Amino acid sequence: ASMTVRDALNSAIDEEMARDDKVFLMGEEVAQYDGAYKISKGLWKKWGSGRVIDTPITEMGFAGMAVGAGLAGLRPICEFMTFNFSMQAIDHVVNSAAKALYMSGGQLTCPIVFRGPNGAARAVAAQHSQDFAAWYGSVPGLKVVAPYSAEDARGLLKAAIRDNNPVVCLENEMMYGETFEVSEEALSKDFILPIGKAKVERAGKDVTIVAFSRLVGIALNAAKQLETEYGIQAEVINLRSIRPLDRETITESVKKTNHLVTAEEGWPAFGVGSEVAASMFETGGFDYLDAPVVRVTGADVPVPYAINLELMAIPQEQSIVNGVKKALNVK
Amino acid sequence: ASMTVRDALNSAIDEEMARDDKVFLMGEEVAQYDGAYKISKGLWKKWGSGRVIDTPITEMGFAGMAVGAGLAGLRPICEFMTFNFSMQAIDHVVNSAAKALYMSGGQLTCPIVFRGPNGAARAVAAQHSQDFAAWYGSVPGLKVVAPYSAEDARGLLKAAIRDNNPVVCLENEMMYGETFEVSEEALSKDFILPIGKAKVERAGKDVTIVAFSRLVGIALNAAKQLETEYGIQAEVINLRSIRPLDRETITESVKKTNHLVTAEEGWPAFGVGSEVAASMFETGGFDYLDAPVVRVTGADVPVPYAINLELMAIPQEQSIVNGVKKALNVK
Amino acid sequence: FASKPEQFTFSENTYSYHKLENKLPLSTTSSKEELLSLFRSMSVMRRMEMTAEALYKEKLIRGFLHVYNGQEAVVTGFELALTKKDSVITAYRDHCHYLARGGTVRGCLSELMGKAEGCAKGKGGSMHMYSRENNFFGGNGIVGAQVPVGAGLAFAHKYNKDGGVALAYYGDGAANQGQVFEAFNMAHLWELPVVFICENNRYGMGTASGRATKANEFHKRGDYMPGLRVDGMNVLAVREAAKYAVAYAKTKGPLIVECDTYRYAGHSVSDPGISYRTKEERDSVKELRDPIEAVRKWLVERSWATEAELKAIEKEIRASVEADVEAGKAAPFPDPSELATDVYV
Amino acid sequence: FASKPEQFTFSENTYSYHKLENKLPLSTTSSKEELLSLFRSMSVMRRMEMTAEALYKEKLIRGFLHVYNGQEAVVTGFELALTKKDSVITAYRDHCHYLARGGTVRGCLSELMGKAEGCAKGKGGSMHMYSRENNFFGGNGIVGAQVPVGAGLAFAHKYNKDGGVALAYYGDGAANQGQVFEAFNMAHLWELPVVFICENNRYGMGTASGRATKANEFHKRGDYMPGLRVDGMNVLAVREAAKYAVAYAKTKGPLIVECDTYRYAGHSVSDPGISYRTKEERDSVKELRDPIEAVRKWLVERSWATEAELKAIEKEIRASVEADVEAGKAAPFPDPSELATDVYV
Ligand SMILES: Cc1ncc(C[n+]2csc(CCOP(=O)(O)OP(=O)(O)O)c2C)c(N)n1
Ligand SMILES: Cc1ncc(C[n+]2csc(CCOP(=O)(O)OP(=O)(O)O)c2C)c(N)n1
Ligand SMILES: [Mg+2]
Ligand SMILES: [Mg+2]
Repeated sequence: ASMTVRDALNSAIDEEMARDDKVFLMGEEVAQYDGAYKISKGLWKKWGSGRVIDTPITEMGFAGMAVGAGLAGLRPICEFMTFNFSMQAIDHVVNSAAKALYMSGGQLTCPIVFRGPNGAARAVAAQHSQDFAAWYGSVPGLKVVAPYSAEDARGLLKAAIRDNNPVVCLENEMMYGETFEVSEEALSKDFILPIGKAKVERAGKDVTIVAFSRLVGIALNAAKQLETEYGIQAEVINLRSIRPLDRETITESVKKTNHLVTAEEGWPAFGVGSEVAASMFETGGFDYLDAPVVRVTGADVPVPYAINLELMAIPQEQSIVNGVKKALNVK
Repeated sequence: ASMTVRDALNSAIDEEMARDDKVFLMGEEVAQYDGAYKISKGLWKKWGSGRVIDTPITEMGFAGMAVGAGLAGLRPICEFMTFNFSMQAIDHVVNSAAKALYMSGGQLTCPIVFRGPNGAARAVAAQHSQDFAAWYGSVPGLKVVAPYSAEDARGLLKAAIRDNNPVVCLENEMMYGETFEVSEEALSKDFILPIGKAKVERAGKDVTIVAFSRLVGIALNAAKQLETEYGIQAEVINLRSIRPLDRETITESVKKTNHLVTAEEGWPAFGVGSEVAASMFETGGFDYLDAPVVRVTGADVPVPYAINLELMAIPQEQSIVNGVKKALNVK
Repeated sequence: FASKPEQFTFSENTYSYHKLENKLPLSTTSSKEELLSLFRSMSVMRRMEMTAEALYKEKLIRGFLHVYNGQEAVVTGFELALTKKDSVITAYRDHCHYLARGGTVRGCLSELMGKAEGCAKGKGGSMHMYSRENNFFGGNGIVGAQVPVGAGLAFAHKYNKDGGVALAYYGDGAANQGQVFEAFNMAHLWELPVVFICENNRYGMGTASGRATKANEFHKRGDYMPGLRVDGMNVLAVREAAKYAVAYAKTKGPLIVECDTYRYAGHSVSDPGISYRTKEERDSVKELRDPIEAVRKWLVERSWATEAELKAIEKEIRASVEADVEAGKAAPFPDPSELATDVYV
Repeated sequence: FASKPEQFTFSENTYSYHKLENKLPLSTTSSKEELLSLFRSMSVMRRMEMTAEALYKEKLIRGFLHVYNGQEAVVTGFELALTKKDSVITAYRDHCHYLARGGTVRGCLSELMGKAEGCAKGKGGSMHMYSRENNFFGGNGIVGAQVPVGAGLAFAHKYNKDGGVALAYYGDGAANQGQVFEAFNMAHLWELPVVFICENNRYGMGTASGRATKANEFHKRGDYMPGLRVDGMNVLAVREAAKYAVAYAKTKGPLIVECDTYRYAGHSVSDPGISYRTKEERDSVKELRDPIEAVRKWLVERSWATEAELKAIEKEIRASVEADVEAGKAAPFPDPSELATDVYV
């Protein structure tokens, strides 16, 4: 069967709501409006105002309330219309949710999912285009997932909802309308993907490309181009999980390919690529690297609006191709 | 002369207020209480309520107001009692201040300083012990400095106040009472340090230790121990600036020592050490590394209260010594 | 040679007050010249926004586009109480605030098309328009964030003792953001010269204001801080409220002015704007309360202009906006080097 | 065999109301047993906090230490209106909230000394005490953050239809945080069973409440949401207010209870607590309004207890607290393996 990422997310929420009546969804416009990006389409009609709840525009307040509900034993799904607005609520994600179990010596659990689109959509300029993977990924007590495909979206979101820890689910608005083939297995009501495991999306022997979210697709296209135009066999790893980070899968791949390129839409400094690259020094990957790791990232600027600048600010297929060529020293 | 870091910061603010009447200080308890950590001691008495302003406990609100004042041409110094509380206001630091110049096509400037103690103090547990260097360091449009010594504190804070960009100044509460020798030059009213330049605090040929803030002192002690006990000559680099990051100074040192150890109090993932390590792949440092980069960081846990756990959670002199031994493969 | 100003009378519920002693009279004066000028300004706004919607359909504008149709009397009326030394800030629905502050149609449309000549060099787009020289500070995309920033602009006026006032516009949806209350509290505590203007257009996206709060008398939201509600579709009433509020803010401190208005279009171009309200509701506001039609009626009633003359003005505006569109279309995108400029001063 | 309850009469300004119809009588009843029990509970709190201060001087407690001396009647009175199925959350000044919820002196003091047997295994310290089994959710160190979280606890009570209520305690300083208003708004909109309790002890650190807001009638801060102010030094009055508020919250929805109280000590051990207020002010509250002395007086006046009997109780408490201290001192620190546990479930 085939399915859009939007439907994958929608069905994941719907099924988990059916499975456990402690699961509920709250956020701005999630109910009567069917979600700003229609992820929750039909859910309010189906589950009613008790479990699909429109909030006022008060990120800090409703995120704090969702955390309180989670501490009390419910299983909230807290939608941020985009993760950009989660900056207003980040104190609750980190201080009220992620640290609670530890500070309480194991007493308080908070099985909550914070989800919504992350990173650059298109043409929405600097304030609406930030990628929060590295920030949330740095926080012990949080898990952070970033689905790419419809299968990812179902498996990771369902896993996140069932997880007893706070989980941040970083989606991508540009992917909501994308259609993917999904396996029978992935359509099962109990399909979950393990949080913390990356997926090798494409096998290859010459270079490892590590990406997450939308850039996985771009990396796959780049890999095709590299194969056709340069005969380069790129292995593409879909991280799926930012925290925990699956260093094993990356390292195994690097041991085979001896070359590593990371790709992300976020800013270059202190980003996901930084951590992936740095981890090579700790996993033994370093010994196998025949050339420096190459990081392909968003430009080190706030995201501009104009289309020509925007295309330069966000990695394109060609940026990844160029990154690989650089890693492999191909002119 | 000798001076505490506290007096260095206090005199820097005082002198800049004297130099430019657009400079003012606002924050919780900065005026009548002389500052929660007494950084602003005497300034309210001297400059009055018009320029040293106690705010209600409303981080988001007063940070937003400070940004507005900065956009209008004033030069606010916005104190966060600690940077932990800046999480409530981080949207203004990033979205209202850092991105304004870019989004406005160069029209809006915001010459503001956000300052206060960052990272772990002692025994204040998880919510009061977070290190924000990497988060703020990732944001284009922001500059981020982290003074270690009294000279750093004077030079960097004065530079920050004079800078026409938003600058985050990450201090350390444990250092406020520390006394340092300061040069005549550093006592001059016009002493400023260039933002973006690291300082080699100690020369050495065997290994480069990169640290910032309080850990510079710990690294210097570790270097002494390494010299006495193992005959290892460690070069210690005080980053001073997290953004821009002085890759040149680090790389030059690595070219000489062929070994790199990073030290920070923050969490390991997506931290300052990640970026420093990853940068080696881009500066040519990689080619000179005889061994993997070693990252010494805070433990990957929310900071615990109990003294024995806390000592394990935050890098100590011995952690750095061990890191260097690992890098040099010394048993 | 100017015509004699005449009297205009308002309906009884034009104003409501919260903790304010002085009341406004239910009438004011205006002249032919003034009304023609108001007619013209608001018609330019309307035409520009409709043109932007058309350009969006042509895919020449991308991303978000939030238009101001129906709300023109608010910024137009308020601007009459200001000088360019005063400061203004608003949210993402900012095209007409930019215009009112002295911006140009070309600067706006070119920005929307991402062109280098746009008012933010093409870097900001719809949500981020500015005119620093006229003290227009944008253009903030984070709902509510502009309110404390606006209070900070007022702080600067007070600090500089320059006699200026700051206006901070926000929506009925934004009114529930905690930082709005924080700004109220500090502004009131420090007696800052700021007018908080709630453009109550009844909806925050698809949420009717009453579904986001039970306290939807927004002019009372400052509690201890005074407030005034005005019919935001009546540009002369808004002008009076604005003068009153600006004078109050300059001498006594902050207050809220709630403008009772309406957004004709959906929240943004991607919202048809009908699932959460009835077409009848919208059409009846258009028919009975349209701010531009009100001015047209006044002009015609007093024989200060004929329908034909007004149509001619509209035609002229249309041509002028079209010319701006063509110029904007022809204008270049930003130079690639612009990617890395304006990150730091 | 219980003694007969008797009448206690309160002064006229014991309560003030905001948007509440039903008023509380200016008297209530209590019994010898109840008063002795209240005397005991509050004296344990006082003794425990004084002991903690002493342990701090001995350097056995580190970091921040915010004690509750003077405010004991608030949590003690409120707990009388609750069952352990109800939920409670507060800020960092939380030792006595923990006690009132059924926590132990030993659990508290051992936590303060960072011992494994502490109520948070030594991982939380002074600001982060919890008793999940009694629905005490801490212990939040971020001023104001506990208020929406507390509203979320109430959300869960409503969602589960379990008839429970949530109490969210916060200070006069915290009252200005925007998220407090956001929580008020949503709780009111959704009619959640929550009591927002403002412990107005006059200061947020060194800032007198009037320097942080002009609206320092905190029970009116919900504006459209009702509120009640009570003499927070009178434990019986607090009990009555608590019963009233809990019943109201369970049936009608949220309200604020402002407790007029006082903090005797500095903000934390590092604050001498005298630069921003006079010694006279503090001493006069101690002398005239102390919550424990009030109960002592009632007991002695009615001859329900002699001074000597009460002193004996205090002595016994002292001995018991001392025993807890000794046990806590002797107890082990957390096992080093605890560093990495409790990060994930
Ligand atoms: C903090 C934040 N949350 C959510 C959004 C998404 N959003 C953009 S506009 C809007 C509605 C705002 O409504 P209102 O304040 O009434 O202004 P109006 O659109 O009616 O002018 C929302 C929810 C945002 N931009 N920022
Ligand atoms: C968000 C945040 N800002 C600042 C602080 C520092 N701080 C801790 S307690 C406090 C004063 C709070 O006063 P109040 O709410 O009246 O409570 P009280 O201490 O009187 O019980 C401040 C400013 C903090 N912990 N969190
Ligand atoms: Mg609106
Ligand atoms: Mg207080």
